[in-house]
Amino acid sequence: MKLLVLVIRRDLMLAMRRRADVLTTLFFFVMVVSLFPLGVGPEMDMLRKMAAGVLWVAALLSSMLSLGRLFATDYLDGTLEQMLLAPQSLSMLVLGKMIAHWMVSGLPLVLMAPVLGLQFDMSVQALGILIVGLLLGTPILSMIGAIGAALTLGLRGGGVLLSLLVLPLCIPVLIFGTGAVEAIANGQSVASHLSLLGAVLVLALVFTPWVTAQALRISME
Amino acid sequence: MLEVTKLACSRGDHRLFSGLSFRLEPGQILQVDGANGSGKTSLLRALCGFLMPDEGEISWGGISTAKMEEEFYAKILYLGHLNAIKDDLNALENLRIAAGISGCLLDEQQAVSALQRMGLRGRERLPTKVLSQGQRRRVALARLLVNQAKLWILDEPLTALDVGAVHLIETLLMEHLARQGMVIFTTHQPLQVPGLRTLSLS
Amino acid sequence: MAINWFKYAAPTNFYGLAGKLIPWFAGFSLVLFAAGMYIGFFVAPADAQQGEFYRIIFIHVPTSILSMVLYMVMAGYAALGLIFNTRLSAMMASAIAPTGALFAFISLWTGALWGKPMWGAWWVWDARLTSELILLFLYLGFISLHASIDDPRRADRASALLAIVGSVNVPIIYFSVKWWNTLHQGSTIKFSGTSMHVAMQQAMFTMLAALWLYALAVVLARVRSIILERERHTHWAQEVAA
Amino acid sequence: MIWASWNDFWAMGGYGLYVWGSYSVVALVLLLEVRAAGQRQRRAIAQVHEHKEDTDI
Repeated sequence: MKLLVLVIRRDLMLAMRRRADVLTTLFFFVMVVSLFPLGVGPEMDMLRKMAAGVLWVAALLSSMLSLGRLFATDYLDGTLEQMLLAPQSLSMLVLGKMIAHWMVSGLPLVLMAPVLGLQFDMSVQALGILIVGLLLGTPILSMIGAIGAALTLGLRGGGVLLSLLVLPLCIPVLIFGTGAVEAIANGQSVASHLSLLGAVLVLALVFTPWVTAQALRISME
Repeated sequence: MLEVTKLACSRGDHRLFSGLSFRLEPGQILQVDGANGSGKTSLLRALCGFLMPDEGEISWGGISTAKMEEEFYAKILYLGHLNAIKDDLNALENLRIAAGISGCLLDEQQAVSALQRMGLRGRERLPTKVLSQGQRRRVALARLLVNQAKLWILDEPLTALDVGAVHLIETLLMEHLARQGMVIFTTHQPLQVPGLRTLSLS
Repeated sequence: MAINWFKYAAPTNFYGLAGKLIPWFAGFSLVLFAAGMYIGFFVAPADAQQGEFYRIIFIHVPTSILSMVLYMVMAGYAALGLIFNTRLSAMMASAIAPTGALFAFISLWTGALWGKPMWGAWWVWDARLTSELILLFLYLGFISLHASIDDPRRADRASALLAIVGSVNVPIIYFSVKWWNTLHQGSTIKFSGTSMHVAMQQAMFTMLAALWLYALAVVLARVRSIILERERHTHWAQEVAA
Repeated sequence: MIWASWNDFWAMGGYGLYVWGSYSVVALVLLLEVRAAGQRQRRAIAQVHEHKEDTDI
């Protein structure tokens, strides 16, 4: 447990020293979301219908953006090697890095989403469900993304390849997240969508750290 | 006690060495030498479990290190070509985090005294990116002072070090051996330590 | 005379065995293709609603099934390769991927051509077609990851792990896409097997068998090339390639 | 023989474009894959010979 906290504190300390990286992810998210009304036109009822989808796709893309750095800098300066030699379980250490990545890239998106939701004239309940969905969903993106980041460690076209590997695996999260917002908009119950999202989150929490640890051992050979 | 029997490693489809056997007892120091590309680094990385050997067995106290995994990692300290320090953090933070990850929690005072012994007095709180190459190597080597690993695996520890630092490393090695520790290392600069055995790869 | 099957686990022995099997698989595949086409076009009657264009399903349905089955077989070999560290299984996994991807592409292509007369649009976000598209992405992910790593050993192991993660995700994706589809359009018409004329079923299963044997032949041929590429520096390779 | 004539067969009830469009692409793709597998085998054998020359020198 101590290792988990240590790694999270370490990564957050590093992120704070490079505050710019945190902001670029957030600015990318805001920019992508703001592009859609320009592309689709300002009619409010159209925008309201596609708001959840736009916000979710933008969240997906911006978390892909920052995944590349999850292991890359540690790989280049040799700290990742030392982590592989840690006497505690590597999965716990990787879970720490995932949580730190989520706090740096996932959480800001969740906090920024309501502001952008207003741009799309979303109702208050829809905004509420969107945030709950993002809170459950963005950690899954970080965790599945970590597997991709570990597999594509040190490869040439790493960023694009990472997205090609990870995005298909994130589709269920996108479907359940947007489905929840649509359900509340049509007055149906959102329990099923959010519970499915929660189930995928638990599944990811259990499996992805171990899989990422194996991927790291394979990539570091 | 580390024992290696009939080890064979290759990089890609090029065989580096094969049939390599040696034993390292507590209190012994072994230098691995050979031309560039003869597989010195690969041998050290194979010992750490980074590299899967094609054939052969690596055992610690009779048990295969592949099976021990985390237990074996607690026994070793590996220092590769890379310094394993983060440029954005200062020397103190780097040392404490590195020690924490390798399992021994370090308070500020212990870390500062270790860094000072490595000749970094007054530079403990500077971000390591402003330090010189030699000073950064000293920060990396400071980990030797703060851990309980029995086996040190050092890949060219003396790179970028000045004469003073080399003597300091030699005394550290001798202290470690006196505590029944073991060392296996590669180097391109001469290193005077009593009881030094060499293992040639080429 | 007990055949020691483990002998064929070694890539070099498997090379010879595969060489002997390929002609048989290819031959039977051609025979079944001809039979399937004959039944499908000259025996099976026109369909009540869909008239003649329903005959596309004799290719569309088998390739969809096989694209899914091949992905699972690929993930199985990948798992074997990772767990038992056997090089042959890893080679089989990377040999299956291109054929599986092609089947997924064929399934999408024929699905679109079948969808145009059926639903009036070249592409319909139908649950099956969408899941097939995602399966194609998973294949492309596997192939591009394997291609972008130079060291063959790491390439095999990394893509194997991806295949295993993918195979765990496929059911979740299929479920969520079906859920998403029923949410928006209600379920599309079910092409249940029972209502089909017996000749249609025969044509379908014959084509399935033909495609399955075809896949075996092509995959075995590709794995032989991979074995040769990986063993090119050995004496064995020089003798075989003389 | 359920078709009145061969051109009925090609017309495929007015949907010839779709049916033959898909079957021709399928045939093309499978043939291309077989050819690619053959080429890969020949290239692998050539690589072995190249490697043989290196080791002989």
